[in-house]
Amino acid sequence: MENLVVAASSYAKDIDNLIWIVAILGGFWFFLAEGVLFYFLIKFRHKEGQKAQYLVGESKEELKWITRPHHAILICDLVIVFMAIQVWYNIKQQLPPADETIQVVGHQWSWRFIHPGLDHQLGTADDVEVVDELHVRVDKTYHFKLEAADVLHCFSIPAFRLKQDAIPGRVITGWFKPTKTGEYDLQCAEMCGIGHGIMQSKLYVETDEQHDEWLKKQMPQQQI
Amino acid sequence: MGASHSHAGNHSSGSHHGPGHYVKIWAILLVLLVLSILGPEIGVKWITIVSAFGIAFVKAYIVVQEFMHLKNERRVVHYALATSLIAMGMFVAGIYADVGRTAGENWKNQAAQSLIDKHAAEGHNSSAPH
Amino acid sequence: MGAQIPIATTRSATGVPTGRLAVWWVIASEIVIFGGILVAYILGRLMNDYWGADAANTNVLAGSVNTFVLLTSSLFVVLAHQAAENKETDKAFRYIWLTILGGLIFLVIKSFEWSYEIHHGMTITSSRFWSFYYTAAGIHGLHVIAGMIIMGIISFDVKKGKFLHRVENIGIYWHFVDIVWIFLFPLLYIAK
Amino acid sequence: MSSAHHDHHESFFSKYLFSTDHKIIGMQYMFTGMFMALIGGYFAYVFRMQLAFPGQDIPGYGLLTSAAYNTMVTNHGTIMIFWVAMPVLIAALGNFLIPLMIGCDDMVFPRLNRLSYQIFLISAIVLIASFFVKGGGFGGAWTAYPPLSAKAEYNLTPWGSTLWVIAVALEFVAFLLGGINFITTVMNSRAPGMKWMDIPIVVWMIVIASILFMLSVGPLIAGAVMLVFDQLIGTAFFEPARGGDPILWQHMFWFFGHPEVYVVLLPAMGIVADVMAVHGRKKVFGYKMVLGTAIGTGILSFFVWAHHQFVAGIDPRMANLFTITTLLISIPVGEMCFVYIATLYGASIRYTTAMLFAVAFLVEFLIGGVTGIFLGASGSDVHFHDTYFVVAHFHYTFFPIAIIATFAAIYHWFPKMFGRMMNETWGKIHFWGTIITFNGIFLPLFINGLAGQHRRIFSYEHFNDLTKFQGIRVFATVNLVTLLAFQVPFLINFFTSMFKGQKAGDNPWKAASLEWQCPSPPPHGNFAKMPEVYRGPYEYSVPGRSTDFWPQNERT
Repeated sequence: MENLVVAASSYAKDIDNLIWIVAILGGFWFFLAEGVLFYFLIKFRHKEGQKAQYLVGESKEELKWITRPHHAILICDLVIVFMAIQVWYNIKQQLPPADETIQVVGHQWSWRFIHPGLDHQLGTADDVEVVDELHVRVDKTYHFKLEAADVLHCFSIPAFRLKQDAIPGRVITGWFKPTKTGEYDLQCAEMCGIGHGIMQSKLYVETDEQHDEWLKKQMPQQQI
Repeated sequence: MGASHSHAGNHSSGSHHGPGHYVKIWAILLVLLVLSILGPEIGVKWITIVSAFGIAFVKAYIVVQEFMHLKNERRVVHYALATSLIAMGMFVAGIYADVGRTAGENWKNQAAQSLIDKHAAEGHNSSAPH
Repeated sequence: MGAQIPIATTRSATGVPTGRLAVWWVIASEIVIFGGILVAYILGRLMNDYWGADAANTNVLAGSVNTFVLLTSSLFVVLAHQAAENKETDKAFRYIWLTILGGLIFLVIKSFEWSYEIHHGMTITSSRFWSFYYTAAGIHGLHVIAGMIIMGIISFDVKKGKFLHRVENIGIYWHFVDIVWIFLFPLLYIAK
Repeated sequence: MSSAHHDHHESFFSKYLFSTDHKIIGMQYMFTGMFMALIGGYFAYVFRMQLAFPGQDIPGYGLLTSAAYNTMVTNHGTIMIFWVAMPVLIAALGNFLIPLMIGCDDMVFPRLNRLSYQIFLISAIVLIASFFVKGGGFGGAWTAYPPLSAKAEYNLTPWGSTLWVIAVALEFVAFLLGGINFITTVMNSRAPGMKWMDIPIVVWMIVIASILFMLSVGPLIAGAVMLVFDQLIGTAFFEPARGGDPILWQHMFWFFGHPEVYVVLLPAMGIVADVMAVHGRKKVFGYKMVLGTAIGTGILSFFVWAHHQFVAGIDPRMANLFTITTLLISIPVGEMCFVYIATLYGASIRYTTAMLFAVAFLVEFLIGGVTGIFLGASGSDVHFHDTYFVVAHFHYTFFPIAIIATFAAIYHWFPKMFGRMMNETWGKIHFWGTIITFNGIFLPLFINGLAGQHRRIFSYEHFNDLTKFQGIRVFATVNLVTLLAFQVPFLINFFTSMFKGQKAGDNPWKAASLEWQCPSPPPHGNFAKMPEVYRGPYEYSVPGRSTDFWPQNERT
């Protein structure tokens, strides 16, 4: 996981762990089933003068070979359900208090990001509105207010393991907390027309200093 | 498809009623119709609901049982109709949380809400410009 | 109709004649089609009280008369079915055409109603209530027309005493169309 | 329905184009499906080439614009599911097999059956027409989410999108008619003595699938009407600014869209059961349990649809419910796979091409099933949603269903369809060529998905985090081209065997079910003498009998 795509948000690890759990539980049953299957395929190939067995498979005695593993699978499922809901709850349902709030608006075919200015408040005069560039401070909890101007878009940052559709007419709130500085891809993940393929933005996770620097650059009028 | 058909299996059992029976049913339906029209005139919301939709269900039930002869139809048919009704129930249950409300956990449907507020403000007939 | 009947069609393992069984399945699938649009409408209606203001402009009288017409046509078609069972083909023929007449009256009233509303600016695009009003009633109207055409076709076989069982099958379908209207009526007209 | 001239010295026209014979109609469905599969395959070739060699001239197409790319991705999905999987698995096999397997001479409503095919044909023509109209074909993904699909100024395909919706709606109508026909036929017209538990599993599966389809498609048909009105008249059913709700469409779509998965899965499972029983010379293990799991799957499939919408803006609390139901469905499906594996225990397996494909179905489908758990678990779906992981996952379910199981069926029932055998050597070449390259395409794509590479992206050159995976994309594309190349021997084998293959005889596989107890190809009316049934369809290797199969219609 890590060496495929960096885990740059606080909950990226949780999702990766969940993926591992599923991989282990699912993988166990998968390899068991395939193993048995291939063993049968080789062992029971046609040999001259050897008749197949006549098994009805209605009696308890025979069916236990099916029912037992499937009870075991049920338990694995419950484990996965429990883990999945836990992760889901932390990502989508329960938002930790925000240090800053940004507004994200999807357009055909670009992202518009409204950053709070130096006053850390959204909706004030020094808000910074940028297209296709999102700048955030590392180790700060962000809430995002997600909107779409025309059609469905999907606000997706693989490095954060974050994905949320933007729906015109609705405002959807979510959160993330960057943990690694750097520059990451930010994509639209919902088919949104012929420009969908080029609707990608850059995400810059910066230290406070870098971020303030950048903010100042955005509003020359304030430096006077 | 198939004239040799009426003698395949049982044929419908409408036959052991005279026309009188059906006319009686029809009269009952008309009475219910009148009730369902008068109900809302009282202007009490719950009476409207009951008289309009409660009676609709009663009427539908009577038509299905008496005119469509579901009451002497084989069980398998009941199952077929029941499953499709249950499917619809599932559909409502599944979509209500998103489609039936203007806000939920961490989302709100601003467009719909603003329309509701707008009309509440105007407080009069919105669509028909007479 | 030259096709000779397959043996398959004449079998009836369930005890329900094949044609009637098929009609029941048609109805089962129609329930979900109408169900889909009605569910969408009801949820919208419950969420947006202001639709009631639009609903107030519907013509309750026309709706009531149409309900009466359809209920009556249902009576006729069930009487036709009964006549067919007693092999009274002429009577069945007459009742079938009375049913078709009922459908016709229904459509005429509907067209007057609609043209009035459209002239007064209540078109399918005026608001979502009117969109649902025309769409749901329109789909229902298509079913009425289909029923009338089928009845027209089979009525002549019936007169000749052929395919009498079809009277019951089309009857069941017609009653279903009636029931759909029984629900559309309060949903679109009465509830304010 | 035009008049059906129905005597036995018919003109070619009335025999092959306006026939009401269930076998001919089955063939019509099969060949139409195969033709559409060629189109779908060609689309896959074009957009895979674009992904591997972005912006370069594609042999056999030319330069691909992003609009054309979207059109091809969209219609590849639409065609493969609605115009290949459904017509071939359900309509073609259902029409051909049901009357033969339950021992009657035709469908109960032959002319309704013909009408269903004619509507289906029209739908296919409308779809193909939609590629050539002004503005090009619809490119808003096969889910057709509004507002993109609802307004021309968003999707820029004013005619394509409307024609697309109409085509899909017509196709639904065709399958409703066909489904009603199948269900009624099996319920009413079984051969005397054939009890519910004597029906071959493949027939059961097609019937259950038809019922699932019938019960789930309704809202989407209503939705299609609403969507067309949004496109053409300007209603606002799905337009947020005027109070409409895009989420409503998503629900209408997936309420059908998920059961649809099982609508095609179950017939495939049925085919595999029958083929395994015949070529394994073995009774299907736990017939009742197979049925139970199939019905259980069908019921559960109505409770899981919103797992396609976890991050699509549904209320997060609902996602939890749907996670639970989604993981629960892994139990009946997993159980079914176990039963099939158990069927092989103590079998005597003949590795004919048909059997190879049937077994390959199990092997590959298990991968698809297991990877589904990653997506059903809401937590991990946040990362995987709309990535190539999803693409790889559902190709590991749909390819086994629509391609591998279909090949198993074709190699198995070809002798009955045309009275001649297909060439086994070429069959085996085709088998290995298909299976190996198939895994070559989609196993690597799981890695792309894990890395967060999104679907439906025209070119990944701009994505710094993803450029390093270009090698994988090229590898997948090379495999795809090879896979397509390996279909040529199949087509040659298919059409030459049709006329030159060695004569098959009535029952080349020594099978017990009814369709093999009549001449091949079956004449009009199928059975010289309508059969009576005395036992179940899977009486193989019964102890104390000289032959290792016991036909359903043999009294002793």
